[in-house]
Amino acid sequence: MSRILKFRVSTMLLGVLFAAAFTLTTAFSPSAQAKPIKVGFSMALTGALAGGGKQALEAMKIWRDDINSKGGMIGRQVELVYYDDQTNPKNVPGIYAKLLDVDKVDFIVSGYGTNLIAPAMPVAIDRDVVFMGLFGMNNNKKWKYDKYFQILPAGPDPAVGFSYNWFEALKTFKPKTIALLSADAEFARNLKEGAVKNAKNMGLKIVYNENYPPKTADFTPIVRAVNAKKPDVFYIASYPNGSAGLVRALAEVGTKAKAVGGGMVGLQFSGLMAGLGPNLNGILNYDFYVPEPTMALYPGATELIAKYQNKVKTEGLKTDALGYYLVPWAYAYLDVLGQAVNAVGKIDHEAIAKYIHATEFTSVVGKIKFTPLGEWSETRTIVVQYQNIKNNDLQQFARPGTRKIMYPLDIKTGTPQTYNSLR
Amino acid sequence: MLMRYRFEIGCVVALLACFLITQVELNRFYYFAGFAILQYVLISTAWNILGGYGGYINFGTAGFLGLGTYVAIAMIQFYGAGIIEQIIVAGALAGLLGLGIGYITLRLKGVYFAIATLAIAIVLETFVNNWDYVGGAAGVSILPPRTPELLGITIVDRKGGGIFYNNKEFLFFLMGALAIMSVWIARTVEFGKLGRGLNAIKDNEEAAECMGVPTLKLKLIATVISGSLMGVAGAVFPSYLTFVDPPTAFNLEFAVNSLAMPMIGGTFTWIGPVVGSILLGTVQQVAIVTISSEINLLIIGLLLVIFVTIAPHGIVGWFMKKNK
Amino acid sequence: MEFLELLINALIAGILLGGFFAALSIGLSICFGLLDAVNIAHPTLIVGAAFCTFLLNDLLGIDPIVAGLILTPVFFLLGMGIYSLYYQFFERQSAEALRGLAFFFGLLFIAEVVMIMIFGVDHRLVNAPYIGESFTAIVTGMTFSIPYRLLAAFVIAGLMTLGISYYLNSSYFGRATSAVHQDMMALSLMGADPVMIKRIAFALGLATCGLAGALMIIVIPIEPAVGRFFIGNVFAIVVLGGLGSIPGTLVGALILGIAESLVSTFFGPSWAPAVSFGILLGVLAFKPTGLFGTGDTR
Amino acid sequence: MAEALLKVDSVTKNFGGFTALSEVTTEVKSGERFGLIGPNGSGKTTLINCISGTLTNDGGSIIFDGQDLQGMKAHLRTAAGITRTFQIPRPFHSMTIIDNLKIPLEFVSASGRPQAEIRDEAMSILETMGMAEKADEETSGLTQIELRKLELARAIAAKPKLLISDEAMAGLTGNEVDEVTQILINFNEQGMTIIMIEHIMRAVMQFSQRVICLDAGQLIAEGTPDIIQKDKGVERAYLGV
Repeated sequence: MSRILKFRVSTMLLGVLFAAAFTLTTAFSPSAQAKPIKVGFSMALTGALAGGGKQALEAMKIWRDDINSKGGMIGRQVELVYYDDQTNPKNVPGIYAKLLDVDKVDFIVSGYGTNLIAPAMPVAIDRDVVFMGLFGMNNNKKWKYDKYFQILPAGPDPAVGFSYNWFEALKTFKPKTIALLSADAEFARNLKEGAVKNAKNMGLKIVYNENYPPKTADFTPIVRAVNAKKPDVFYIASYPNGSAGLVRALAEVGTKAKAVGGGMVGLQFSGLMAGLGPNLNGILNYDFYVPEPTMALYPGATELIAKYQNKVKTEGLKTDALGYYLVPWAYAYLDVLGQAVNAVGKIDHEAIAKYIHATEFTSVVGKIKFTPLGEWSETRTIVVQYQNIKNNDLQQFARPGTRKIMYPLDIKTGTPQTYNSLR
Repeated sequence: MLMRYRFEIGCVVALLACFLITQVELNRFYYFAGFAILQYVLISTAWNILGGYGGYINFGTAGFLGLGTYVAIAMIQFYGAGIIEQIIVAGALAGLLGLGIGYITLRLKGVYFAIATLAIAIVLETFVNNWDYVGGAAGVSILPPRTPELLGITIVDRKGGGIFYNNKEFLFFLMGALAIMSVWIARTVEFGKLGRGLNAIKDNEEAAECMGVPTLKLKLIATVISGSLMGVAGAVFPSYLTFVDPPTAFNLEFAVNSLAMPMIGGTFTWIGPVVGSILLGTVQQVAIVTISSEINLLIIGLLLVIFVTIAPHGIVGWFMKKNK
Repeated sequence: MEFLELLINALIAGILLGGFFAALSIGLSICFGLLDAVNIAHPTLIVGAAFCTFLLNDLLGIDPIVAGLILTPVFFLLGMGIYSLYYQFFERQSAEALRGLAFFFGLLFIAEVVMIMIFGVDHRLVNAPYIGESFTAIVTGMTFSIPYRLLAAFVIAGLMTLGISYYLNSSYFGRATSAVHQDMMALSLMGADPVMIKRIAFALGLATCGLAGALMIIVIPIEPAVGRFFIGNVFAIVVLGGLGSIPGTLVGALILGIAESLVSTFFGPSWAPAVSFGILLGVLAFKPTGLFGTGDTR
Repeated sequence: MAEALLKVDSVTKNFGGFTALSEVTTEVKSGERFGLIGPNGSGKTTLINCISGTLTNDGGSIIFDGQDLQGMKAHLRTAAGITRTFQIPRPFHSMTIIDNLKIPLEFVSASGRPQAEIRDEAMSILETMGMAEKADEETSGLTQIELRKLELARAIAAKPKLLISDEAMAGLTGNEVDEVTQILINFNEQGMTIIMIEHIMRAVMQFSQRVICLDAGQLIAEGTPDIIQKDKGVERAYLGV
């Protein structure tokens, strides 16, 4: 065989090899591309925050199905990988390490609530990945991490921003004195700290400022002690059992305070709304989404909630029947991530974080813009007043009119009335 | 000769193994899971010194642990104390707490001691809730130092010549060392006069007293050792979690596990709590990332019921019976 | 005047709250105080009864207290069953209290999971005409208000205490139960079967869960883990009142209720648990048998 | 006979409103074999509980070997030389038989000595009891007589000057009663003072040099076995007439 022939043969062989390799890669690349993108997180599926956690999880599943039906993230299907953190911060670091190192997820997002976000922060920072938070409060204040973003609509300083609108709403009462009460628990205490600042800014005199233990069974002594101080308004930052206990104690003991409520967590949940029924009338509280006609500024939220409610019914889920509180937000924090990844076009955490910082997003919770610390650039908690509640039927809360929006002014559907005038 | 010191050699080997594991780049998950399991080795070994040997149930594990955690936090807040200082002070104060409660209630029947420890945990949690210096009910976030030092040696940060690559690896090793120390203490107690006296107390306290055993003194010593080790376990917590609030530090889970793990392993010997905590701890860690639902809790419940009914002396007892 | 009004209202609220605590503790007073069974699952079983009350109320519209009465025999039978297990594996082998405790811990978790699976984790409430309303009296210019739901808790707890005390003091089985507590020997001399007596007593303790559960859901919103909130309180009350004394339990509950109410009113609710459990520690230090305890502490 | 080893002076003990012991005064001489009898509930066990320190007497004094025992804890009394057995045997059930004996040896009589010596000592005591071959067995397999012997052996391991034997013969057969009585007599001959509380009259009368009788918390008779057996008060107390 001549040398030329030898050369030809070898070139041919090489060519064939290359061709084969090329065909192989092209042949297999669709499936390689179809390898799903994994989004990992811990979620409170048991323990104290499980009510919220389970609701959030269903919303996140809806998001997954939605984005997958639209072609997924950068053309790949999305898969959720999640574990129950049992509402115990202790379990969180291990879960995120597992997600990142063993499950090899592409993105992590947080569990529900500040103290379950906090233990995941060092893990995220260590790996330098984008970390989306759900209802965290000032989690990034000390870390100053540039890839953290969270979705509590409470402005750059969430503790203060959370109750800012509430104080704006009650200006109509021209109050001079205020009583403040919070649960001895992380979120509630932070809310109250913020409320104290807002009260001082408004020049209110603080006549009562106390905390109650989460295990309190009877709230009537507390309400009486507050009444004895004769406050014009009464700010309450409470957790679900406290919220229910206080609403009842207020109904039983009565109060002369013109505005009552503010940061009562749990009144937005179906079980408590239906259970408390007419006792809620007059309470002036924060909310995130209510079925009032002006809520159209949240595009797609109505459809999302309808989808969720239908899911609960058809699948017989034991989660919140209405889902107003968390569903849009749990959907949105994934939606922001999804939009950013698709815009950047590749899994590049640096670029994605830059993009999220630079962009104003539109999602089911309206327009979102983040501060350098990853908080919302403006507060958008809404203030609602419970009224016209006749009985304990849950469906009345699914219709407009029971929780009228008092603030922000551009979407308001009512004007604040004194607590007693609605009783 | 080697046989005689095989426990001591085992301790050294275990310590070396802990160190070597930190030098191998493993999945981080294993460090976190390992930390949690080792912490339980420490806690349940500590619990067993009084509960297993002496038969006095400490219901307030969470109280001792929470005290340790918050002493550490206060020291960090106060002057940025190093982890070793935190551990020593937390251990000392938790030991003092044990002495105090013990002095009040250890003359009484065991149930009074159990209830008193439960009460002390609640009282302490209330104080922490109202103590804003350590974050109060709102919790506190602790940033770990970037390059912690120990006796002038940089521990973490391989780039700067530290021993460990990362804080979590250092904490894993530290927890390993503390757990081994606690096992060593427990074994020393068990095979010493103190352990034999405690055993007599558990079997029949009045008879023990009448046979010359200074029961109150021995119980107090055991409570101090046990409480102090729990405080130590708590002191490492802030550095590990970086965010602590009272419900985390005073979690009922600690009380349950510190009792369940020795029960499942066998309370009468030092190996029992070690076996129990490794087994139950691993089951829990694995269950968190596999089953991951309320079934987790069901498994713990069923394991407890099944073990206390079928294997009353735990796994170790069951094996010893089999070998007889 | 204002202070007096506040004080009297605080005392009333404390007494009512004490009644609620007594209802939660009275069954434990039998199981733990008289029979030495460290039933840590007691509050969780009450939550179970509360969920059953919720179902009966929600589906059939039965008044919660009536529902509680309906549940009482059910929990009696449950108690018979649990005691049989407990006896088989622990009492008979005179096992240490520790193992019994671990058993009840296991039971607590199993009960919680069963509730989560059936009812989910959301908070539940019931409705009845007396919930959210109160009786108001104006005396010499001072307004006193008594919420009916707490009044109901107080009255029922009082009746339960009276009934159980009467039963223990007057009936043959009752006196035999007290004898079990004091002296096994005496009991066998009476010719009674101690196991049967203990089983009935334990079942009676659990039977109280029926009404206690109804009261629980009347007073507070419930979810499966809410029982853990009360573990500290119920054990503190039983020990405070004195192990083995049913009236002592009522008094202990009233003391904790009044302490909590007074502290909440005058010093800030945040300190209430420290005061309640501080009282317990103080009593343990100075009168270890509890206020009404007769047994020895050794 | 020698000095009084134990002086019980006007000892009173109340339980709530019930007087279990009322001003009991007696003496036990060094090296004596002393019997304590009385019907059920007469206060015998309460008296020895007060002497051994498991109860504190409300009034009166107890002097042992010239030392006032007031406020002294039970384990210190054991160290001072008073050891008792229990009416219902209370072995340390999680330990082997020899380990049961090691407890008083280690904590009292052989405190600080090496383990090997303690073991030898325990073995020699078991040998005198005829239980040496059972040394490494669990207590759960013991018969009634063996449990009684273990109870005695453990008490003797504390090397007491005064041994209080609380109904060591209840439930034993005639031969076994004789065996236990003989063991006690042997120890007495080595110089140990012994208080025997017993229901079995034959044994206590045969054993004791001097006997006291309690009834309803009061000392009703004192004297040699012969005198006690003829005492009308004792007869009434036992027959309930």
